[in-house]
Amino acid sequence: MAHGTHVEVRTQAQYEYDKAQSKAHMRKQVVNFAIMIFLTFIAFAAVLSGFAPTFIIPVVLLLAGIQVVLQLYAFMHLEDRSTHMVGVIEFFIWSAAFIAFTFFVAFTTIIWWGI
Amino acid sequence: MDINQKFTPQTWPKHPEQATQEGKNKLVGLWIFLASDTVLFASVFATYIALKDHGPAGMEFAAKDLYELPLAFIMTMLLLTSSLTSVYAMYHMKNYNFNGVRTWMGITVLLGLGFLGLEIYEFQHYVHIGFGYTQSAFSSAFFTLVGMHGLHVIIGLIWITGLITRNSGRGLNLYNAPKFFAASLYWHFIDVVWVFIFTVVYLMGVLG
Amino acid sequence: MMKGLKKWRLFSLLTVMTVFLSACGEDYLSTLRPAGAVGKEQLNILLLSIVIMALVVVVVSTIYLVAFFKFRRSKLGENHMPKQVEGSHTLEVIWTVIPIILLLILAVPTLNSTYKFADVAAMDEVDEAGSKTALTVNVTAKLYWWEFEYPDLGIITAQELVVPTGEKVYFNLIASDVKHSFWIPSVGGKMDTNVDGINKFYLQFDKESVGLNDGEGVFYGKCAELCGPSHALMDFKVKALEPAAFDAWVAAMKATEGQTASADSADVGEAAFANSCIGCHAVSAVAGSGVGPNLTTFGDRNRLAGFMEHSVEETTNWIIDPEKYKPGNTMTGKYNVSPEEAKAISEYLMKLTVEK
Amino acid sequence: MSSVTQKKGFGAHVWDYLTTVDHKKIAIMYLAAGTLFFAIAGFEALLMRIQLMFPESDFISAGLFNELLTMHGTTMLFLAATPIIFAFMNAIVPLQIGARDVAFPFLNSLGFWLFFLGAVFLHLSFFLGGAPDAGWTSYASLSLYSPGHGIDFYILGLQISGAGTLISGINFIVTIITMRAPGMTFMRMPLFTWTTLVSSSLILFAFPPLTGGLFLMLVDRMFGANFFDHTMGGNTIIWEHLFWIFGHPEVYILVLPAFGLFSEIIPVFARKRLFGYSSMVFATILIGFLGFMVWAHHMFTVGLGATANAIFAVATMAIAVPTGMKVFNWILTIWGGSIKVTVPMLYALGFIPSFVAGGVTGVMQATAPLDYQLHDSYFIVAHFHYVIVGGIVTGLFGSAHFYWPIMFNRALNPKLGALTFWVFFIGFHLTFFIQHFLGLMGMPRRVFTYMGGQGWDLFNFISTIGAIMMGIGVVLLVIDVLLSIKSEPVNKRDYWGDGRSLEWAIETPLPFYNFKQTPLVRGYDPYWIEKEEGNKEGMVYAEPLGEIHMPNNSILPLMMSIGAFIAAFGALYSPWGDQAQAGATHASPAVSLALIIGGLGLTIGCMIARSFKDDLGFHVTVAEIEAIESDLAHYRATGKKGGNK
Ligand code: HEA
Ligand code: HEA
Ligand code: HEC
Ligand code: CUA
Ligand SMILES: [Cu+2]
Repeated sequence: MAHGTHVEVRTQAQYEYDKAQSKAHMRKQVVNFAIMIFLTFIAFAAVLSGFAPTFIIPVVLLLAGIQVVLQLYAFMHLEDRSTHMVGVIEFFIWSAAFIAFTFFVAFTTIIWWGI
Repeated sequence: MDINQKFTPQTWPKHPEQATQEGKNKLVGLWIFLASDTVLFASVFATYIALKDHGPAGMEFAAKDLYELPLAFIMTMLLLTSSLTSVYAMYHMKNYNFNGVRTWMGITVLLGLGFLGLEIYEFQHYVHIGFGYTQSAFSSAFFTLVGMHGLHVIIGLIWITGLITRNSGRGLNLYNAPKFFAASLYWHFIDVVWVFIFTVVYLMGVLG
Repeated sequence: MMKGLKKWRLFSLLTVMTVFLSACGEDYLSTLRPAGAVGKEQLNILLLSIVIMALVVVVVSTIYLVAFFKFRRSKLGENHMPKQVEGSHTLEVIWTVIPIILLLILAVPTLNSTYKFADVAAMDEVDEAGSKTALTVNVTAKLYWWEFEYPDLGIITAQELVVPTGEKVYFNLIASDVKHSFWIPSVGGKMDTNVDGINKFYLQFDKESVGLNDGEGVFYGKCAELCGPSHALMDFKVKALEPAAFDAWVAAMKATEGQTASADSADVGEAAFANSCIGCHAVSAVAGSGVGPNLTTFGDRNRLAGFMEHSVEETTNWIIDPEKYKPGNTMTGKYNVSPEEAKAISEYLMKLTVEK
Repeated sequence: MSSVTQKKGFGAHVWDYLTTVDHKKIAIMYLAAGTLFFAIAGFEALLMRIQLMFPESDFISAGLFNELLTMHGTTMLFLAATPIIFAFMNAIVPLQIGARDVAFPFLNSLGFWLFFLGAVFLHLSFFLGGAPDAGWTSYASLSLYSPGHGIDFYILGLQISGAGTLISGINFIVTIITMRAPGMTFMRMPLFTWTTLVSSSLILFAFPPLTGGLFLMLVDRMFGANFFDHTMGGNTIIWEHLFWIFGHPEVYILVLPAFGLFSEIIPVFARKRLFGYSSMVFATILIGFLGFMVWAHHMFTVGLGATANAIFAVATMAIAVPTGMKVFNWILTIWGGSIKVTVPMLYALGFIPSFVAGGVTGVMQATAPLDYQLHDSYFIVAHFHYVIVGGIVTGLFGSAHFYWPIMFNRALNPKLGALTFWVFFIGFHLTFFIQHFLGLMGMPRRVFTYMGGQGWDLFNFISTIGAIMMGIGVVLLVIDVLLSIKSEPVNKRDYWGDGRSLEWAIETPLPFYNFKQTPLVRGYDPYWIEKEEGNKEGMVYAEPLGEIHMPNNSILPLMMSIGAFIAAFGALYSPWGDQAQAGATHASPAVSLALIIGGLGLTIGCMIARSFKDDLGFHVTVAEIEAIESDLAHYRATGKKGGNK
């Protein structure tokens, strides 16, 4: 366990700078949010559009994938490289995603096509 | 770490959630847990896909006729927005503004409650028209998958509400900052799962 | 020259192993003494893999023993300080590449046979007259017995599978209650009988079963998936007949159409059977699937209920209390007969035959 | 404060263990519980072997045999091997990375209690109407069919103890990622720490499918759902997939830490650096990764189709390559070393050929068309006992001798140890070698009896004799342990004289805070480096002597586990499921609900209490540390406690 925490006092200039940074960052988050909403709209619209399911399904899955990456990297701050052990965290998350993907493939192919 | 240590916006660290060893542990731990939870959801998702539209001979309900997109759309919007509001809360946490944290987390909870209310309404409606849990393999899989997500929402709501109540009297410190941050990560994760639910269950369900 | 020598060595190793292994087990039951094309191919893969594996074990053990005996501290002295090596890239490459090569050698027959054994396209082939060219048997596994239906011949039997030699026999496998697995070790590998859907595969019987195991004249079949208390007793038997004999058997089976037991019969056994048993046990081979095994050929059986001695006495005991012999079977307690009736029924059942 | 300075009554000791969050004490509890369940499961194996000693024997009945079989497999894997491995992880990993404790001491304790109460719950089935009887795999068609509550005990017991295992797994991952001492980079971590990390990651990804699968079966049996009921559109193959997606990684979860333990033992007694360290790390990760891609090799005969079988066959074979890398690295560590044959080394030496023999039969099974013959025969039983007993059990027995001085400040008797090894080892080969042939000769597994005259009689008899020898071996080991209680304390660092990693750098008995100052790691094999440079202190330190922050004890983990235990009874006797309809005993809706809500309420209530009461741990001041250290020194010198006031 750590000993008492070592707290640094930021200089006024540093503090102002950080504050401006984080404000700019928050603006970026709002843009990200707008993109997510937009992607959701497209996904719902695509389904209602009446195109062939074989075309729509890959599209909506792709849109979902993009949304997830946005959530992870923007909202959940994975893009912040100063996060403690962020590389290891990414490794675990993407391993999980990969394993999840194999389940999908296995269950959609071998369970109903095999037998 | 001293829980009563007082800060000013200037002495408040840039990354309050990771300023202590406990905070670092907590965040890495939560991420690792989320990786595990992803696989849990994947198992149930895969089962749902395999059992979609399967039931006893003469089953009346198929995904195509069952789901209603407008409701799913509203639910999606509520949850997505709540994701943004919890980002706001974290923004204020970094600026050592406890009132901001409290307000935005509060809004997040309200949006979450709205989502949950709609979900309960939806379930209740299905049961009412005869699509109950024990009806068919498909119904069991649907309720289990979506219900499991709903359970996560409930846990998230209790967690966030608890944090706000517990800390309302004492403001931000390095002991509770990682807790708020962890709760918000968890809340985002709920949204991530929902993205797949509305895509795989509702959108692909309506497509047949 | 070198190559020839190596080949010769491999060959003699294989021969020695074949002789050694085939001394193992009984010819009606052992995977090491196959009586059909599928089993033979599997035995060949077994031999190939054993050679590779033995090679691996021998090489590893040799290096290891040499290392162990050469570098004992008792020999080197208590204060000997070995050189602290980090590793060696050359060695690493060697022990990555050699296993990969060995595995590739094994992978070729693996892929080949996997696809070959799964090829059941011939099941649906028909001749000009529109009748099926291949023999298909529908196997239904039930707690703890086996039903064999010949859909294209219109006959059904239980517990003892009868097949012709020299051709591929195709199987549709399913279970009606819990999962079982259909296995005739000396003829070829197994396939599960699931409850969810039909599995298909084929076997080939290249040896008549007449001469096997001291006149019993059957191959042994086993249930290979845990299915409850009597899983161990869920045996069946296989008679492989030469094609002509098989055709004769089929004809005799077909001739039992309409055969039944009469409640008014003078034979006490038949009458009692008609009263208590006919609901579950048919005595005609031209019948549908039954709740209990079809008993048309009971007199021709080698075993009772798959594993018990086939005698009037044992049959009587079985009828009186099946639970004692096969715990959990589904016949227990579904009827009421006195010991005398049971004996009479047994005698009647022994007379049910198509083979003599 | 310190456990060394104060004499305590018995009750206080018990309370101390019930509430402890100290990784060293939790390790001891894991070891004790694991050994208990190992003895139970081994005893079940002996009963099975005695039943199979002669054909048509009626020593035990068919139903009981299936219960013993199921409980033997389940207990051995989940409740014996796993906890004993956790015992060593808990005892050694924090020391190896120079940490004071694990990342989440509270969760560590919670993990143990969940495991333990889940295990107790499962074993209560013997007294409450019958144990589970569908095999450790509990295939859905049979387990839905099985009457009574046996399977329900299996589901709920594993659900609870599985949650404990998952929690512990997360805890180890975080500990290893965030709690390493300065200088301990990833590529300087000892192999046991590495294998713990990889094996915990496998737990992380493999247990959720099991949890999911068990949950589906739970609602099927107890609440009327239809996942596996094919008449309602369900599919039993889903269970098989979920089970093996978990089940295959599970065997690597167990064997990787055993590999790690051997990678610690062999260099010490070869007095030589582990050969090919980086390739060992790489191989460990690769095995972990491939472990997730091969589950269907347990399902070759299910009828997945030729393509699925072919893919999974080849993927499975690939695992032989990284495993081979490890085997050759061990041998090359021995090569050119200076080998001292101690008891742990005996186990290591016995391990190598035994495990290779078991591994290569695994590759034979991976050959799909051949597996059609081997599957569900005694060949499989032979394969997995070779890898499990030859790989895991030897690893655990060897490590027990190896680490006993650190864990208990006592040493096990080397003579008795060698005798144990030989009796157990010979018994092991006698039992299982011959089973390969039984399988090839057509004997299916999971049979409670067999007819005479099928050519199996002699081999079964020999196999049973071997099992009895193994039993004698285990009893000898237990005697050894009991004798050690009365033996002289060790009282020193580096018991074996050639220790290389950090855990050997502290003098035993260990103070509860481990290193008094966090050590500075200057390379791979840090303690060896210090010894090479003639450092008598043991280590150099990364910080001056200062206050140490330690976590508080807590009874809440036990209470939370008891809550889950109570709720499980509510679900077990649920009146809503197919079970109740089939006539098994059940409670009224009110009672069932009360138990579920009350039990879960207790668990959640404890959680809320935990988060509302700030638990900041406590600080050990420099003066206290010095007092404890001098007490310990006094104890080591005179054998008396607390002399120094
Ligand atoms: C610790 C446990 C453990 C370990 C390590 C392994 C390791 C392996 N196992 Fe095993 N296995 C089990 C435990 C384990 N297994 C259990 C419990 C079951 C039965 C479950 C049940 O049904 O109840 C089972 C069943 C099982 C099956 C299913 C059989 C069936 O039911 O039909 C298969 C099939 O492929 C298999 C394969 C393998 C392979 C390829 C390895 C490989 O990892 C082995 C790799 C090692 C080596 C190969 C040796 C060293 C390598 C070299 C020296 C290099 C050179 C080698 C070659 C070129 C071959 N195992
Ligand atoms: C970690 C895993 C593990 C371990 C260590 C073992 C150890 C042993 N196993 Fe186990 N076994 C399995 C895992 C394991 N097994 C699994 C997963 C199955 C499959 C189950 C299934 O099919 O579902 C199985 C199945 C299995 C079978 C097949 C049953 C069948 O298919 O019908 C057999 C038969 O011989 C067997 C025998 C043994 C024996 C003799 C030991 C010996 O090594 C045991 C040695 C130990 C002892 C003998 C204990 C001695 C202790 C005492 C005598 C008590 C002393 C008391 C005190 C000290 C207080 N096991
Ligand atoms: C509920 C249906 C049922 C009834 C009624 C029933 N049986 Fe059976 N019988 C079975 C089943 C099922 C089996 C297979 C048992 C097993 O092997 O597990 C069987 C097996 C047998 C066998 C062994 C079959 C073989 O091929 O080896 C005989 C003989 C037999 N029954 C005779 C009788 C007689 C005689 C009666 C009446 C007195 C009777 N049965 C009544 C269901 C029934
Ligand atoms: Cu049927 Cu085992
Ligand atoms: Cu496996």
